[in-house]
Amino acid sequence: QEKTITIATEGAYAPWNFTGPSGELQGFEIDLAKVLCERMKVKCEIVAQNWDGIIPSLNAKKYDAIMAGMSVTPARKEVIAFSDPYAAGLNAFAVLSDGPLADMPGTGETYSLDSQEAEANAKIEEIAALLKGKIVGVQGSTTASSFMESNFKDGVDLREYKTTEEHNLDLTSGRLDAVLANATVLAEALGKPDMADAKISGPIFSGGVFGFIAVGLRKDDTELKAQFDEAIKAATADGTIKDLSMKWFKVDVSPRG
Amino acid sequence: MDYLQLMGFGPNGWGYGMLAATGMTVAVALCGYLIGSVLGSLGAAAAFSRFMPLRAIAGFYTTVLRGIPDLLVIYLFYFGSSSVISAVGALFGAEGFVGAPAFLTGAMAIGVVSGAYQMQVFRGAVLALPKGEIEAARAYGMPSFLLFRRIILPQAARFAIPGMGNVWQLVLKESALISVIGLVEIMRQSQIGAGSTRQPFSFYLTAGALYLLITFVSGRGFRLAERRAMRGVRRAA
Amino acid sequence: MVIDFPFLWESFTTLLNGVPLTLQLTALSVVTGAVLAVLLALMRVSNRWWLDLPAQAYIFVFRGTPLLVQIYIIYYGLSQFPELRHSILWPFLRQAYWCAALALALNTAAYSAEIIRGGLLSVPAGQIEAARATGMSGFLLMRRIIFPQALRQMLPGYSNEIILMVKSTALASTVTLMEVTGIAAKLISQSYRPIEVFICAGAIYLAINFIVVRAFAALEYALSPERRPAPASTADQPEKARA
Amino acid sequence: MRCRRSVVPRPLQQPTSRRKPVPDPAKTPAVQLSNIRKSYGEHEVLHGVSLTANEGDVISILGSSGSGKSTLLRCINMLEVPNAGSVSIHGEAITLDQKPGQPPRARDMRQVNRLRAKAAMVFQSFNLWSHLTILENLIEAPVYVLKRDRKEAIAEAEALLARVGIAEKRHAYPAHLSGGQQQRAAIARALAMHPSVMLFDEPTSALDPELVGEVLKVMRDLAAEGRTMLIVTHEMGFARDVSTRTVFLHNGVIEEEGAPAEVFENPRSDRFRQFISRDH
Amino acid sequence: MRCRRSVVPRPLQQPTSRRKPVPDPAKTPAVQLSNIRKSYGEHEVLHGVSLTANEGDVISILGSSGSGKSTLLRCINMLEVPNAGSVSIHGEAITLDQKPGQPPRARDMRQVNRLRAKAAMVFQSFNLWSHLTILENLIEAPVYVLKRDRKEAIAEAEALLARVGIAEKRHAYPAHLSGGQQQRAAIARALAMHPSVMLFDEPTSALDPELVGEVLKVMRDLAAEGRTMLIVTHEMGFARDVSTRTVFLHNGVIEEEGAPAEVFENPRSDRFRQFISRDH
Ligand SMILES: Nc1ncnc2c1ncn2[C@@H]1O[C@H](COP(=O)(O)OP(=O)(O)OP(=O)(O)O)[C@@H](O)[C@H]1O
Ligand SMILES: Nc1ncnc2c1ncn2[C@@H]1O[C@H](COP(=O)(O)OP(=O)(O)OP(=O)(O)O)[C@@H](O)[C@H]1O
Ligand SMILES: [Mg+2]
Ligand SMILES: [Mg+2]
Repeated sequence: QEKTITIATEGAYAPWNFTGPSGELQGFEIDLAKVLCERMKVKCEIVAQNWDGIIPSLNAKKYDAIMAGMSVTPARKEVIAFSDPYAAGLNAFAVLSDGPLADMPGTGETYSLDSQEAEANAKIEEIAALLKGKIVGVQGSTTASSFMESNFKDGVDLREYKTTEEHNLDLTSGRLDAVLANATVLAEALGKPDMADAKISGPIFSGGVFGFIAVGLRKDDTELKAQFDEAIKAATADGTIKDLSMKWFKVDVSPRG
Repeated sequence: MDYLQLMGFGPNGWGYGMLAATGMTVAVALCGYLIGSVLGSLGAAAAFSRFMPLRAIAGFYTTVLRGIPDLLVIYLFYFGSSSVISAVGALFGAEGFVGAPAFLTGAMAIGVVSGAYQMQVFRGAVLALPKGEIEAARAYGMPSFLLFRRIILPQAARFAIPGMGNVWQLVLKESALISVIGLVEIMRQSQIGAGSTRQPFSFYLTAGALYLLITFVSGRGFRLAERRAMRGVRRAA
Repeated sequence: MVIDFPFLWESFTTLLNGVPLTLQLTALSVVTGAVLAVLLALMRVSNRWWLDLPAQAYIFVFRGTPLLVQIYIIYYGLSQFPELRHSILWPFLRQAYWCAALALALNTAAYSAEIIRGGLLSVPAGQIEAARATGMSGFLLMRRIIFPQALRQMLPGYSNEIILMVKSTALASTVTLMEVTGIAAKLISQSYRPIEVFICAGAIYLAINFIVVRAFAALEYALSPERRPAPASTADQPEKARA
Repeated sequence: MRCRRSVVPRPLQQPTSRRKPVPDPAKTPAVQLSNIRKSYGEHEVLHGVSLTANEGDVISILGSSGSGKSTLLRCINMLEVPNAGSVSIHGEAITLDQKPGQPPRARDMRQVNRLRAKAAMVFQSFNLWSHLTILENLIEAPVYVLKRDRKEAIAEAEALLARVGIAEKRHAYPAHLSGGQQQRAAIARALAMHPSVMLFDEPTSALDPELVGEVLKVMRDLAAEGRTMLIVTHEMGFARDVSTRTVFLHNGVIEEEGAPAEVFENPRSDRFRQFISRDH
Repeated sequence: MRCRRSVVPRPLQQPTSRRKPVPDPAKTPAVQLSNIRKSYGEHEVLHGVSLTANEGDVISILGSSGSGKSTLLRCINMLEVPNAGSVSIHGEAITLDQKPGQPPRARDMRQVNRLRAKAAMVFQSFNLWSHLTILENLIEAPVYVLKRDRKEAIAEAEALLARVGIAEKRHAYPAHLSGGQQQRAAIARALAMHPSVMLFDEPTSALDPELVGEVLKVMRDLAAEGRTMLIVTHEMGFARDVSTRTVFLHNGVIEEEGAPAEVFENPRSDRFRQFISRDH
């Protein structure tokens, strides 16, 4: 019973999923996909697909699953199904080290928008006061952009970018005062010399709109969803996901709660 | 990592990947352009036809396909063709994704769009032809297609070649859009590289250089064609 | 596929908000691009290598690289140089709007220059010589004889270019500008219904371009009286016997 | 089909010049025009012209500038579709479709093309194909329309070029030829078609007297071979000496028609008398 | 500047035809060509032609097709820059720059344009501007080159069009005119410039005998006003009766030159004798 499933990833979202010089896919999700497939006892093929066409192509049955750092959102749930989460979405602000926002309150701390709702909201209010009149960049149509829209609607000039590198470039050029993005992706980018002048400022948020990252599946593919759910549950329980997370992100993003 | 190493052909170099992507760009663009030439010349012929319905179809084709975003055409071709083919496949019990090959779809989509532009170029060129020479051909009994092939086409080439060069450039750039249907061409490869290494400039500058290289080579071709087409034309000093 | 009319209508009205920006960017870049293009085309046909060569190089680079790369480099690339960030240009280049307009104008100039050159070359040599023989030359010859004829010849090609510019403004969304395509991308990410949203966006672009096409057809007609059948004889006196 | 027969020419019912020779009913006329009308916009250029050319006829068409000579010639091979009247070539009438409110057009372009290939034309403005060399101009239609063998066509074309005296220009493009050379090339191009009917529109206008003499000699030879020719010309001498019939067009109607000896000696129309008297 | 003077014509040192009238030193010649050579590629068309036209001269240029008549005329107003030799108009020499290995070119285009405006040309192929109506064709250069008042230019243009008999075509485009009408428009366009020198390239080729007579009358009037004219023509009658001097060009050299009475009665060159004998 060697069933084969095809999993799509973006291949350009280091360190979650990215491409090596010779074209081989690498990253947290690639390793995880191999683990999950092994547990599901299926043969897996991982393919790269441009982000813009990733959901339509799933529904057109070009492949069977998506593992591309995709957060579970209500809008996406309208068109596709999600498995149980395999990672939590941690987000943070990055700013210029010598700018006025360099030391926002809560730097170094982590707040869950679900379990620590009151503290988190207090921090958000403090930060909102600081961000008034500032320009903030986010990647368009991500949980970061919905977080900004729901919590910093007025007073902040919000700019949407196609990719995280682009808003990072505008942060270093001074067109932006801050960016909000996935903490693991930011951490990776801040390690490069181009972004030596920038740093994380303010707390890391989790839960709430940031929610979780899960495998995207076709709605009618309930059998496959059950298989993924089971495999992910097991991998979370025995710490496999945590190990992979530490390997790729140096922090633990495994889903809690 | 310095630039040369990044774009080189060593173990950590992206050279082979970029080269392969360049090949894909050229292949898709070339196929699309040729399909477009056929459609464009048929369209131009229809635009000058004696039959009203043909003229109307040609007008509709060029207006709509130039008017809508190219990405929409590609989406419609790709997902449209795959849902049709899947539906047909389902009738025969096939399951899962049955789609036209991505390359074919991409080339067709680009061909259909570029045909609409090429039709305009041809039309303009035909309008510039000396009327008397066409009359002479008619007077010698040339039927429409022969007239088109032997007299109009070679002469129109003179006026069309600069415009055709423009459309070729357009097609080259347009081929970047086919990445949404899963083909890895120069721009998609650069985007992958930029996202994977976080060095966007190295990749986008290289992409620009690769396109320039293609342009340079094809530019020679167009220059030669222009010189050939201009045989017999007297230029005022 | 069931058609969801309320969704289509909602997308359509949302997308309309992007139309003014799309039109502004097109108009701005087409006008400035055209001025630059005329200069470039004149340099190309000048028969002087020191004018021709720079124009050729310009056209080669701007036609030869994708507009996306040009916008990227003008917007993200230039801003990486601290020198530029401290120059008087920064207030302009800081803004995505001007960067996009600049990139679009520089790009269309290169394409239009080739179209104009084709038009200039199509003017029959005999008619140019007739003008020279009366003592016309340089700008006068260009303005009175060559350009009016070249204009007719290049109109179809130039309408192509303007339509392309309308569509190219879509790339402005890569530098955070929310024109029609930018809004469409956003709608798609909220709804994951690319086909429907793109059909709405397509309808808007088609409408704009339809107006462009019609306007050019009207202009072509107006400018080419000599291609039409002759009007009624304007004789206000009957044909005189010359006897 | 019968009902559409009304467009077929009925020359005898048309008001024609009194001197018009009654056609021999045994011979089909090579070209027969009946009651041709042609307008550009509102401006009627031909007001009902009827003309019959029998096989072997050499008809010279005279007339002042703007009288409609070129238009008449162009109506014969349907480069201009007449607004009314009918054209037949070798007895075959060209069927015209006339929809109300629209200009008439030929119904069957295949028929028109077949007939055109038999009736070669030399244009007033030459209209050589500028993208082809002179030799290529000559073999183009024979090879591609008449499907003649290319080698033979070339051999014949070279002979024709030698005959009109521009053999050494055979690989030159038309733009690099002098006016007279272009005109000779245009004549040779028409001859290369072996047409049974020839339509010449001022074929010697750009030639010097010496060459005029030679071209007229070529035409005389052709006439002797029995080809039918319609020649618009300003060469009174040629009209008088070579043509079998002379037609004088004035303001779109035939004012005078007849054997040259007759009309030149004894013109009936004042206008024609005046026209020939100015021949200085 | 002195050192460059060597390009200024020295007609008396050139080997010219023996009959050439010695120019009156008091009068500056209107047009003076000395030792003009012109090649297209390897093919030399003019092999050193010298010619002087004094004010009021009417020079008819005869020659067989391809002998270089049009080329000679085009060298006068620098539409073709001669490869060697010099041109001066009203005593003003056009300075040519000759860089080694390159074709020569006029040094000062402003000078050339000034002189061109004085020397109007009628082209063998008319070259009317196709985007302008006939009336606009006539006023174009007077208004924009000579900066004449537009109203006056129109009034004058209409008078000229009436004179050549195409007044009713003034708002038509060239493409809608017959050959002869185009030629008359081209003549009128040249006359509208009030040129002091006129270059006519077969100005009556497309005209019927009646019109030929009228155009030649116009030219006679112009000659009477003292304009200088160089006319390429195949009208022997005109050459004989109107021109003050006749030049016979053959294969790029002047074979015969002199007063018409003299050369026609008593041709020195065999080639010319043969040429005129064919005038049938
Ligand atoms: N642009 C050109 N390129 C090459 N050869 C040319 C060009 N123009 C003219 N010639 C050649 O130069 C010679 C002289 O041409 P030109 O037009 O001066 O003759 P012409 O005396 O005016 O003849 P015609 O009476 O036929 O007009 C011809 O043999 C012609 O083929
Ligand atoms: N395409 C056209 N559109 C409008 N009017 C035209 C067109 N062609 C010719 N005419 C007009 O029709 C009339 C007859 O033209 P045509 O060319 O038949 O004259 P023609 O007898 O050949 O004169 P020519 O001896 O000058 O060549 C002229 O008055 C001319 O202006
Ligand atoms: Mg005519
Ligand atoms: Mg000539």
